[in-house]
Amino acid sequence: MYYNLYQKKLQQFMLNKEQIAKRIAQELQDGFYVNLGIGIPTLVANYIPDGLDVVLQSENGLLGMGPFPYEGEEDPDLINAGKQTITTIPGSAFFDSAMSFGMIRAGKVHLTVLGAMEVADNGDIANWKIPGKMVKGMGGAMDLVAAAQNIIVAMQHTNPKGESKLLSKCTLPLTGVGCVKKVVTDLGVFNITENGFECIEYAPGVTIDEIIAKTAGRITIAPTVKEIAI
Amino acid sequence: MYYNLYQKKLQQFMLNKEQIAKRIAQELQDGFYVNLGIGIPTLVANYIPDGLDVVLQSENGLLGMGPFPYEGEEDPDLINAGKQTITTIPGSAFFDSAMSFGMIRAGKVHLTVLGAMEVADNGDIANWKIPGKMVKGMGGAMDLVAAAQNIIVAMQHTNPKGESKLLSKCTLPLTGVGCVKKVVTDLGVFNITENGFECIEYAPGVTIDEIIAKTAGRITIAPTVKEIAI
Amino acid sequence: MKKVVSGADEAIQDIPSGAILMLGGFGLCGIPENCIAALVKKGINNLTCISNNAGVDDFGIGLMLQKKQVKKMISSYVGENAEFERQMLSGELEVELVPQGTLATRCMATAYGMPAVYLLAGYGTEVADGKEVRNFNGKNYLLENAFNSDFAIVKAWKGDTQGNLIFKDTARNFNPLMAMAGKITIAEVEELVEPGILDPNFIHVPGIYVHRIFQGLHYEKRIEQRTVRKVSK
Amino acid sequence: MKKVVSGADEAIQDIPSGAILMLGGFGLCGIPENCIAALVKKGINNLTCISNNAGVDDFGIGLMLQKKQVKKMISSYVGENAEFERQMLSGELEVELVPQGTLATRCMATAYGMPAVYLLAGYGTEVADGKEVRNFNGKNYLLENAFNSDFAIVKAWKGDTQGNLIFKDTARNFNPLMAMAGKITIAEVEELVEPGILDPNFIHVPGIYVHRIFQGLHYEKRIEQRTVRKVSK
Repeated sequence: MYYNLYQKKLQQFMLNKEQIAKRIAQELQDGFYVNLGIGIPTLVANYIPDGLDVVLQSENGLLGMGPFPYEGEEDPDLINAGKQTITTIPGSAFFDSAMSFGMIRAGKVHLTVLGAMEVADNGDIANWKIPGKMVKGMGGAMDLVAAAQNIIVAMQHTNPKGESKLLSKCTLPLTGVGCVKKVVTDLGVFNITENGFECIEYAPGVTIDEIIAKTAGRITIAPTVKEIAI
Repeated sequence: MYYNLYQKKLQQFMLNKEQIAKRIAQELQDGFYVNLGIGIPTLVANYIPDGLDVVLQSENGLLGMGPFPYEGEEDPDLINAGKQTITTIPGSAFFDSAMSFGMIRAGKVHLTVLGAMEVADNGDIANWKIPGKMVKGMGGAMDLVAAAQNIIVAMQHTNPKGESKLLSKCTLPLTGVGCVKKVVTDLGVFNITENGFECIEYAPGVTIDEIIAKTAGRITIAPTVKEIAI
Repeated sequence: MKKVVSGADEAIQDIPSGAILMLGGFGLCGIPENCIAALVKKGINNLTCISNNAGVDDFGIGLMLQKKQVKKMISSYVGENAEFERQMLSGELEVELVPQGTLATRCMATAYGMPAVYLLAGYGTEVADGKEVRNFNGKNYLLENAFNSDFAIVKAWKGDTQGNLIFKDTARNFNPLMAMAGKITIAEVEELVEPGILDPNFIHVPGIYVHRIFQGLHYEKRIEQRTVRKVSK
Repeated sequence: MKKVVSGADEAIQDIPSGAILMLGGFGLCGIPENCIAALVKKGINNLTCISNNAGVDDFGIGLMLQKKQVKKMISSYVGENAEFERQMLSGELEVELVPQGTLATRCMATAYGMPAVYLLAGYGTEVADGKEVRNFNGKNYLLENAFNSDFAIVKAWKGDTQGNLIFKDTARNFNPLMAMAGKITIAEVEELVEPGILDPNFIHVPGIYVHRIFQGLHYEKRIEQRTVRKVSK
């Protein structure tokens, strides 16, 4: 019972996946076209602030992605980049894969949110390959990180072994170089600056000392640092 | 009166524009996609042999160009590359200008017929600019000659001054280099070979000597040379 | 995301003198008549216009030429325009002639985030002057740069308030390419509809590329070469 | 111009072992089911397949992998396939991984007669190994070659006997690009109609690109990730 209490307290000390998504949703602005990766990023769609017109892009060829279909209404011809059955919203448009990545490359997509295995303090990202393990491929990740205007990574601050995923240099094969602008983890929110990670917000109950301890890359604390408001 | 008779006889001695077009139409094969330039080339459409399925491309963005519209049925949104009002045939398709020239560049158009001011015996062509005169622009000509699989030039053998337009080297600014495969003039039909123009057919009543005399570029006579049958 | 503006005047209100504009259309087919009229009214000048043609004396970009608003034309074909010819010969107007397919593909390169493309057209001609030539698989190509423009101004058949566009017949031509290539893209449409009316499978330009849209008025759609066939046989 | 063939067997009859094939589809969405079945039946091998994905164990290109017909896969993502993994780890199967947008754009380059294109994706990663890097306007690009394939095999929603194709929803994906990039393009369609039925304004692939076409049978259209929301609220 004491153990359970401890667990409960721990959970209050850091953001869960939904809360990370909710925090990232605060970055959305009216009129944004957004690409959300698989995993935590997908959850961001659930927290788009009321009144904001945000259009979701799916890189397999859709602008205006809607929620999952109701049971029985799945259409095999209508899936997202995660191969999940989806729907569209009014005003959507389909296109081929070249146009899809063309609009990403041309900077028309305002924000890309994706997960990562590692992020370096210069904005490098690694999220597609672990040497020695089966490599499934980079899919659209390399295109997205190379070309999107603004890239936010959503991930856990540490790996299951407790090692920092915010590094001075990625150890895994890179997906892209110097491209990540912001990282939102269970512990806080970090801009990528010339001086490495800059902690601008911390999760409720998490201390700055803990964040510094768990960040392997260069890190500074913003003078205006504050608790994440979600 | 004697003069008139002479004129009449002269006309029999060489192909008129319609006959040039008719001869070029013999080059068409079933399933060909063809781009016809302005002037004599346009007339080729009137002589597509029965039973051949030939699709006309207009480089402003149409496959499946039909005849001119009937009076009162002109649509300002439907024109050809010569800006003339046209119609479409069943099975036509519209596309943007990049796709239009993309399919030309990728070699999907089997035959391009266009006019020229000069053709050189190595296949160079000049048809867009006369120094000292107002330059209207190359339009799509440079793209067509650089990229089409097979280029036939339709033109008069000599200019109004009686000078040969079949040269050893073009004197006018080039439209494209080494691209013309065949020339059909009022005097004959000429392949472009390593040895320059090769006369493979002559117009009714025209002599080989006359053709040689009126051709400034290198010329050979094919052993199988024969009168044009139209 | 409010893309709908009241009309051409509002759509072009922040276009300054000296701007680089892309203007859709081929000949007089599919040209943004309303925006051209508004540009003439606004009277800005020193414009660089990227457009396949330059209109005729009293229509299309010809109207802007009459007012001496254009400093430079980047086009593939500029015939049929006496005032154009006069300004060009007198040196008032700078003209850069670009092969038509190269013009289109340089727009597409911009739209697709490609900085430059290798194209066949113009190799061995004066168009190649100063350009990188590169041989691929035995053929010679020119390296042609993507276009940088400040505004793209296009005319569509139908559009919706999200900016999705569709075009009719050969009025499509350069319009979708320029719409996708503009830093700021202004679309005038014959019919503006609510989202969900246009079939998402048949959108020529997705709304992400379009920043301002309005329903145009009084389209003249002048025909340059009226050609007809006889009713007979 | 007879483009219509009786079915998948006739359409693929001259594809030899060792051929380079493009196969449309994203995941199992929009894949040419009929042609894949015919290729499995025909039993040719040593194939190089350019396809965004490699199917699942018992569907799509996975069926060809089971029969060991594939020598090399050029794809962006090959997960969800145990037999694929076994062949790759054992060295039986060669795999070239290409970023998804690069894969698509290399198809488009072929379709548009561009020998190579400069693309951002993969700069600074192992994808850049051996490739030309070039800086334009402060950004680094990789020079990526157009694809050469012997046959492109695609699946469309509707097509006509002239070869014009239209696609439905996200089943479009790579299909139009590959259709336009094939030396010989084979299209299977859910519905084959006479010329004039499809609206010429809304053709995704003009018939000039398509050499053989037939109406496919018995589409299974398997869903890879069936995700639904609760009926509630």
